[in-house]
Amino acid sequence: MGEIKLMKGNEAIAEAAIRVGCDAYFGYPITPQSEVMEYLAAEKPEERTGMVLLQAESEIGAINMIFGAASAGKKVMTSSSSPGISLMQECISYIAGAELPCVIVNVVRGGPGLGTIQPSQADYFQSVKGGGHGDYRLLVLAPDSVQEMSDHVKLGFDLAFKYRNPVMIQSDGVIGQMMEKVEFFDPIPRSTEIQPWATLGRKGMRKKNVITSLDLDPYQNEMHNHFLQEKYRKMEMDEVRFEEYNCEGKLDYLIVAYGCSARVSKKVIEYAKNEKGLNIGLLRPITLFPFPKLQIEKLSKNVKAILSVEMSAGQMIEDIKLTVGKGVRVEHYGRYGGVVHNPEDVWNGFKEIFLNE
Amino acid sequence: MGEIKLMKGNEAIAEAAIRVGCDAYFGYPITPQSEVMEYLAAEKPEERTGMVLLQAESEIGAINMIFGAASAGKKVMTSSSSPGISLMQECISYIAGAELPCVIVNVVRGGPGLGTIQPSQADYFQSVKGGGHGDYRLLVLAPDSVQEMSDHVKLGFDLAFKYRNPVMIQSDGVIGQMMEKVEFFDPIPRSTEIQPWATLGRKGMRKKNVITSLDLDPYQNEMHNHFLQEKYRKMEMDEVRFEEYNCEGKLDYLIVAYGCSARVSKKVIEYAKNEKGLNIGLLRPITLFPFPKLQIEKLSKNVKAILSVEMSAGQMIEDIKLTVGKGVRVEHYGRYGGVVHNPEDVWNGFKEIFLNE
Amino acid sequence: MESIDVSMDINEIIKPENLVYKKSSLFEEKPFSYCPGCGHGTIQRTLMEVVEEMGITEDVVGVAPVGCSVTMYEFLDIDMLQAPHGRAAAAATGLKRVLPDKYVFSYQGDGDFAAIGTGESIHTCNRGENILVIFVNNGIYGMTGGQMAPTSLINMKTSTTPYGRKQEQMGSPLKITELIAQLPGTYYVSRHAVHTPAGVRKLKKAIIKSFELQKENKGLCFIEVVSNCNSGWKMTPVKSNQWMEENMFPFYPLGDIKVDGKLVK
Amino acid sequence: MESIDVSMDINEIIKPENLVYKKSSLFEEKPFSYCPGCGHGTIQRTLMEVVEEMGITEDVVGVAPVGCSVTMYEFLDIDMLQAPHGRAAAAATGLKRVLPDKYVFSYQGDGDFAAIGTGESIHTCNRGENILVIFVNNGIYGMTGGQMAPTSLINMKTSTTPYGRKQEQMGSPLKITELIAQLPGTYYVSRHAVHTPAGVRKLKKAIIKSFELQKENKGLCFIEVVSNCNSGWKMTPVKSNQWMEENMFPFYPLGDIKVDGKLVK
Amino acid sequence: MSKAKGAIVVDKEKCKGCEVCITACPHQVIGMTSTVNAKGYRVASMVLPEACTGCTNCALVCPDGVISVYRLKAASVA
Amino acid sequence: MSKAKGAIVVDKEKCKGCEVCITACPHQVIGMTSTVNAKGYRVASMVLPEACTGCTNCALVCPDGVISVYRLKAASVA
Amino acid sequence: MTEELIIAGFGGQGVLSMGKILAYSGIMQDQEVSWMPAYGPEMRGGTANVTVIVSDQEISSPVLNRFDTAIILNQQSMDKFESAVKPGGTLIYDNNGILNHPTRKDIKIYCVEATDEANRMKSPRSFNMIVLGAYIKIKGFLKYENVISGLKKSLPERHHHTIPENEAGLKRGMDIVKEISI
Amino acid sequence: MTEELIIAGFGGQGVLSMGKILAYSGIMQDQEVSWMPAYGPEMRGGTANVTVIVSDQEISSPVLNRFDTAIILNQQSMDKFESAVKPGGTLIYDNNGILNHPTRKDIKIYCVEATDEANRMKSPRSFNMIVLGAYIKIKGFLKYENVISGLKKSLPERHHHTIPENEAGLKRGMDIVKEISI
Ligand SMILES: Cc1ncc(C[n+]2csc(CCOP(=O)(O)OP(=O)(O)O)c2C)c(N)n1
Ligand SMILES: Cc1ncc(C[n+]2csc(CCOP(=O)(O)OP(=O)(O)O)c2C)c(N)n1
Ligand code: SF4
Ligand code: SF4
Ligand code: SF4
Ligand code: SF4
Ligand code: SF4
Ligand code: SF4
Ligand SMILES: [Mg+2]
Ligand SMILES: [Mg+2]
Repeated sequence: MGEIKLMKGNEAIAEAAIRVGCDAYFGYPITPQSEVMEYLAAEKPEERTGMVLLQAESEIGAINMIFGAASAGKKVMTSSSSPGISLMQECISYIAGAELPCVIVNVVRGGPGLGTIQPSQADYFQSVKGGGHGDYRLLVLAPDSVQEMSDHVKLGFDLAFKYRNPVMIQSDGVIGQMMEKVEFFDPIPRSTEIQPWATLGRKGMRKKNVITSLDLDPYQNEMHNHFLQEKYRKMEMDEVRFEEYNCEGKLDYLIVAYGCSARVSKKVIEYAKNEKGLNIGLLRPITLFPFPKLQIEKLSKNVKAILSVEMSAGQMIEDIKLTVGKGVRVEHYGRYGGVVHNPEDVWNGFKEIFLNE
Repeated sequence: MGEIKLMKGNEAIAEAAIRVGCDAYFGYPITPQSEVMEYLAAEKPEERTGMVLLQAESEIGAINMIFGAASAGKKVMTSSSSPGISLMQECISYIAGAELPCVIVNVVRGGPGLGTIQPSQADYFQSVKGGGHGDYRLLVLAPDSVQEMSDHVKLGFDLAFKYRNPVMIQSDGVIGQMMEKVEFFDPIPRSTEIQPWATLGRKGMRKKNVITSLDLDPYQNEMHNHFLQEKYRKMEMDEVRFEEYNCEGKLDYLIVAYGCSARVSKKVIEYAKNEKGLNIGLLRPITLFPFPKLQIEKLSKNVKAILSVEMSAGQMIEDIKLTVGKGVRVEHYGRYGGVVHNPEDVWNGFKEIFLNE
Repeated sequence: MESIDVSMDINEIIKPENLVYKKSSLFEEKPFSYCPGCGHGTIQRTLMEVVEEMGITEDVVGVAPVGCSVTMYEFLDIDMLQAPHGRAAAAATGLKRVLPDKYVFSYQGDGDFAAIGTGESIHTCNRGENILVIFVNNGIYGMTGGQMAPTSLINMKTSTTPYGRKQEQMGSPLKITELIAQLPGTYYVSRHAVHTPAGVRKLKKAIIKSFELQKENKGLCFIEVVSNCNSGWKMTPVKSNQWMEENMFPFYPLGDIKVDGKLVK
Repeated sequence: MESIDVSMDINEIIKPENLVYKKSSLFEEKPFSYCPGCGHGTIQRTLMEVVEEMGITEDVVGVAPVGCSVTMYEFLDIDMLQAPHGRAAAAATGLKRVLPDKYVFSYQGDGDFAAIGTGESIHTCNRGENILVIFVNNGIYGMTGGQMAPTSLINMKTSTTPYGRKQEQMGSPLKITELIAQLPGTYYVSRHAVHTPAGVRKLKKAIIKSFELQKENKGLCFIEVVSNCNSGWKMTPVKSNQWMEENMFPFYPLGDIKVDGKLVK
Repeated sequence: MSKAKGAIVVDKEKCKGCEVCITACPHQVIGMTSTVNAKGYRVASMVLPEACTGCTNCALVCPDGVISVYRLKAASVA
Repeated sequence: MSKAKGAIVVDKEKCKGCEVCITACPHQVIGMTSTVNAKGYRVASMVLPEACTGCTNCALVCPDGVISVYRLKAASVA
Repeated sequence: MTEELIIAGFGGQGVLSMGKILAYSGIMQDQEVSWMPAYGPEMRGGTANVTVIVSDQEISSPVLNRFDTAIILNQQSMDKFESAVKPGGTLIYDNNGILNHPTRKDIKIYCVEATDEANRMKSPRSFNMIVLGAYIKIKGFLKYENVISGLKKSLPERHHHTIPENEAGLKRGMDIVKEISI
Repeated sequence: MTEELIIAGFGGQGVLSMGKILAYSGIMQDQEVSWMPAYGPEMRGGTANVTVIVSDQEISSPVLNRFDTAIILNQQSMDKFESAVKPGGTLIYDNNGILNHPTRKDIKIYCVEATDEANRMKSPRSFNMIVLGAYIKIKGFLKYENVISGLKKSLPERHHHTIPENEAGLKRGMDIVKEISI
């Protein structure tokens, strides 16, 4: 068993980065995730593992440093929060186009604009549908605990390198700022493996490596896009991750929720079961892209209705509706703009929507 | 009747901006839309109407100049193409949050990343679902002709001020670069009207005006978000715009397509009707947000299937599916990554998908 | 207000006709959100004094940054906008270009102006926009909890350089003011501090001068205020002012840097 | 290749053992995409000559900009990446930080480095990243069809300033090189041109020097090449080189600006 | 000891107890109360009122602008 | 007229006819052909071959690197 | 056993670290814990609160609106959280600065004069340890030695010299708690 | 009447402006027109082409894959567009630089020796006007005076002095066309 610590979600990300053998972190401060860089700085990662740590002049600087370092086939990571992630969209589209692996953490806060620094889940569209230009996809992981904040860093790098694709860890201020127990995996030494596509200097007889997202010839660019789309289809086949909670037996309703909203929903489900004799299942997408369509479709068959609980005006609900069509009623509940719904909020919302109370 | 000219779509945008009494244009060059600024520069708008023209140091500079000038309640506009629009996402979210009117033109090119400079429609998700962070919406207009490039500048400003909301004119390299006849509306003098919310200096006894997207208190920010959502619902009620083509009588199939794809589809529809005796209707969304849901739903009732024709890997198709559910088959056809589908491509795609040929 | 403990003499002094100083009336009731002793308050107080005394309240529009002063529009009773992080100068450019007859200023921290906003900052200065930029250099990111700023001194401990800023890794503190003074677009560039009465008086003169020059369309006026961030520096306000004198001023010497479009000395 | 029309003498000269100059072998067969007479080709030729002669092909990684050289990776036979517009310096930073033993260079146009990329450019220089930046200043946006660049001269006609760049509206041409030379992070800063053989020889020396300094981790080396854009300027190549001498050089004088970390003169 | 020519009034509820005014006063007029205001800050008050010249130095450096200064016209002429 | 010590070979299909080499040659060795290559460019060629010293100037400034230069070792010693 | 607790007061009263000690104490006895602070603008100058959950089972929501126990350290927090205690639950407060004392009849209410006691002990900093001691005594589910281990874990090495002082505070809180039940 | 036309050749041959003149000519006789260039990397040095549609009806797709007429000015374009002419359609080409002449039997093919003729006229720039003249004559739907008005419209004022030269080219093209039908 690994080491157990009590830690903030943001700190767990940082510690996991060091342990997973991350080669470099580039970032720019922004609430509520500045602890990631601060933890790293305090840990002297250059001494612990040789990991590079650099505070960039901006989020655009940071993500482009990621672009450069990822080109060398290194494990690289950045983190930010909503406005900072918006600034990264051009380069994220480049990274996806150039097929570079990297992990990007978004500890979402309330928008739009400067909004507030309180938790939110309103960047779902941005992460999942593509906030940048063009047809690309991020692999999007949605941790719901400090434990998963750590686990997803490891998983994120595995997937990023497996698919040569940027991975977004989409968290929120609750998961980033809360402390929980976390069991860390044992440290993995920084990799010495050379990625065959990496720009490390054109050794000997090998052909030069070029990292680019450009194909001036549209037909070539279309080919490249076809290839990317196939990769995304493969992710949809192989990388769907989810958790089912209270989904055995006959269900009355289904809640679909991720991250912090899933945690809150569990409490509501316990309450409904114990106090109201109502059986509500929870499907928690762990991957937002690829979205757990098959599982939701299966569960949707036998429920009266589905509630999408998200701290947004309703974004993931579109993917649920796309999944189940119009046969099942699908509704959204969520506080948003920085307000975190508590179990009572959600239960009241549920009652009002489905029980007409 | 207004003045008739033969012009590129990009030039029509620029000429319309001068005629509509636009107060300022800020932009940064990028293919395939640099003609907008070039046309303006050649026209000496400072002499024609007193309009301000400034080449910014970057797209981020440009959109933030827009932010500043729009705060004064002025008619302001920028234009760019995909990578440049990605860079604007943070500020676009701010503009939406601060409820400023402005017109932003995206002459879309093939992505992701640097991609190609050829036409594309793969920024639908970005414009319609929100490429920036948080829950906000742009009003998105999709011109399909040089005439509409001009008309939508006028319409765009009307809507932007009506709703205090940024308007995106989502065009593509075909419509931007082609020349057609365009009948211009008569020039409107630059407005001297003072917007009551504008930051023009706190005159006399009026309370100060503040333009901000910040509400550190999450409950206030939630209220503000509720208000925004209501505004978006109102747009969905009142501002849906679309064109129906060949939709009278009994239809076999329905094509949904916007912009250049709608033009190409019309040719396919003529062909199918004249050569194959097949009746295909076209629903062309003129507003991408709000999306013409009612109309598509109505038409969907009596067709065998729907084809979403877009120069992307399939983005608008999600809104069609959300509209019609699973009762009707909905498929996507489109060349993408910078390749423009021609009528034969679309017809072949149609045949392959629906006629198994 | 509670009555204060004063002798008869003093009660005679405290009469409306003897009032020689009070905070400008261009403030809202709401107290500043700044930490005790933070220079932001003093600077904004001084700024509003000038606006009030020059009688330009109806003609001034300010641009707030992202930083501790992000909500300054809540305290100042003038029209303001709040720009994205680092882009206040660009927003001020847009504003001034459509309102050439108004007085426009941006108020920006060192993170805002000299890190994320460097591009917009340099080009706004280079174009010589007719605005006033007030640049508050406290060598740290106050608002987000004391991270390193481009202007943090060598060996300075911040939450992202807990063992001190190292030149090899993070480069040298950026003298952005000296840099933008090189640009033909800047007309008046001056560095100040507000922890002493003399400093405040000088700052006031500099602001007046800047607005006067703005009226004459002379180009960009730039006022740096070297300030404390006692929270970020983890010192008492008084101690932080001392530390500032001893450590910041040698590197960021006070005084005029460019006057009448010409570099000083 | 067609045989050329030469006398007996010449056929005796053209023998492998007499070869004194040919293009570096570090090029692909594919011809440059640049316009006839464009300096980009000469600069890249010279760069590859150095790489080949120094024998560092296996240890060099370049970063291409967005600009006319965006596809330079198609011509140069070395590992390269192609960075977003303006961010080549940031990408090179990321690359160099994880590959401290490799030679890293970025190659950037004036729009790329000095307009959209200003923030990244300044901070990369300020941190003193151990890289070489080759900055090609042709006073215009070549790739997108000849729009104004920050470095365009006053009164210069471009597609966005068809009546000439006006200082009041657009500010002065930005001497970004002089600016970054002020930063302690830059170690060697030098300005060149490649329209004469002497200029090419000097550039070559400067590149060699820069790579040598990079090996010693001295900080950032910066080479500006003032170059022509005959397409953008709408002149023949030969005419454009003349125009460059007459108009660009007075404003952007050639020579070393900073050597051994010290400003020249 | 000379008769006071000036006096200050501190808005106690808004004072944040930063003590910057103390440093600025050339005549050591100001000290901190031992009790705190509703916000929990000890606040500035005149501890040597007779020394106050009404020079406004303290008010000029007060970040929160909570000091008003009064000065006797006659005295200042004298 | 002195006997040629040098000579150049131009890759005609890649020459873009920019004439930059002409300006660079100190001995007016180079001129342009009147016919064009497949790309439509007139190309550089030696018009005064006997004047060529093999100094490489032309090659150094050729943007497209299409000039190779040869020089007689003996001659150069002479 | 599941304890759902909120600690609420001024920023600067050590609210967050009290929660941290409790969370560590729970870990010391192999329980699940979560610690969820309200953060942001409230933290600077304003109020601060932290939700702590200690449980034998996996913890679902770290965000709560009803609590088994509320530890309340200023009036604002009293106004906000008195009603959030579950019926039958516990409210512990320091009376210093409290104008409107709690009035609910369906919960157990304890007043700890921690500020005063700490001043009496000439150790104002021990104030929050006294409150904590009272809490531990009242609720009883955390073993004292686990709290001490939790305390040690929660402090960085360089602050370990304060442990004796903290322990004294804890003990005092446990001692005086008996009398303060109302 | 609808004419769907492609003009294809080298960049620099004036392909785009030929299209522009035709589009303006269409407008002069109150027809609908569209002009759609292939743009981008192809334009610099490489090939250039433009699709022009002139019609009495509203124009649907400005993007086409089949054409009533193709005007072809180099070999690359011949390779690409010969097959794109509709059966019964028209192909007009300048033989200069063409190695593989068109072979289709189901379309009308015209060769205009425009380059040579222009050189003969000592006005190499007139080359594309000669081609245009041939086109106008062959297709017949554009009135000569409308073409002249279109030409004027399409030229900026400062180039109006070239109009006589251009007219000469047009006329020559119309004159020599008879002979070149094959
Ligand atoms: C795009 C973006 N990045 C980062 C942040 C987070 N942020 C807020 S203020 C700030 C720095 C403030 O420092 P400074 O400009 O020096 O102002 P100060 O608070 O010191 O006065 C940062 C990084 C943000 N709001 N937006
Ligand atoms: C974000 C973004 N904005 C704008 C562009 C369009 N663009 C491509 S190259 C270029 C300017 C190139 O000028 P310069 O850097 O001077 O290089 P040159 O072509 O002159 O060598 C621009 C604006 C882009 N590709 N991406
Ligand atoms: S954090 Fe620093 S800069 Fe911000 S208000 Fe506090 S002292 Fe001032
Ligand atoms: S456009 Fe200018 S910079 Fe670009 S290749 Fe042509 S001449 Fe060179
Ligand atoms: S007015 Fe002058 S003398 Fe009086 S308290 Fe203030 S600083 Fe001291
Ligand atoms: S300077 Fe102002 S806020 Fe600070 S102690 Fe003095 S009166 Fe109070
Ligand atoms: S090698 Fe020297 S002499 Fe010979 S052609 Fe070239 S430049 Fe002229
Ligand atoms: S310089 Fe090179 S490309 Fe130009 S004409 Fe001479 S040989 Fe040809
Ligand atoms: Mg600061
Ligand atoms: Mg350039």
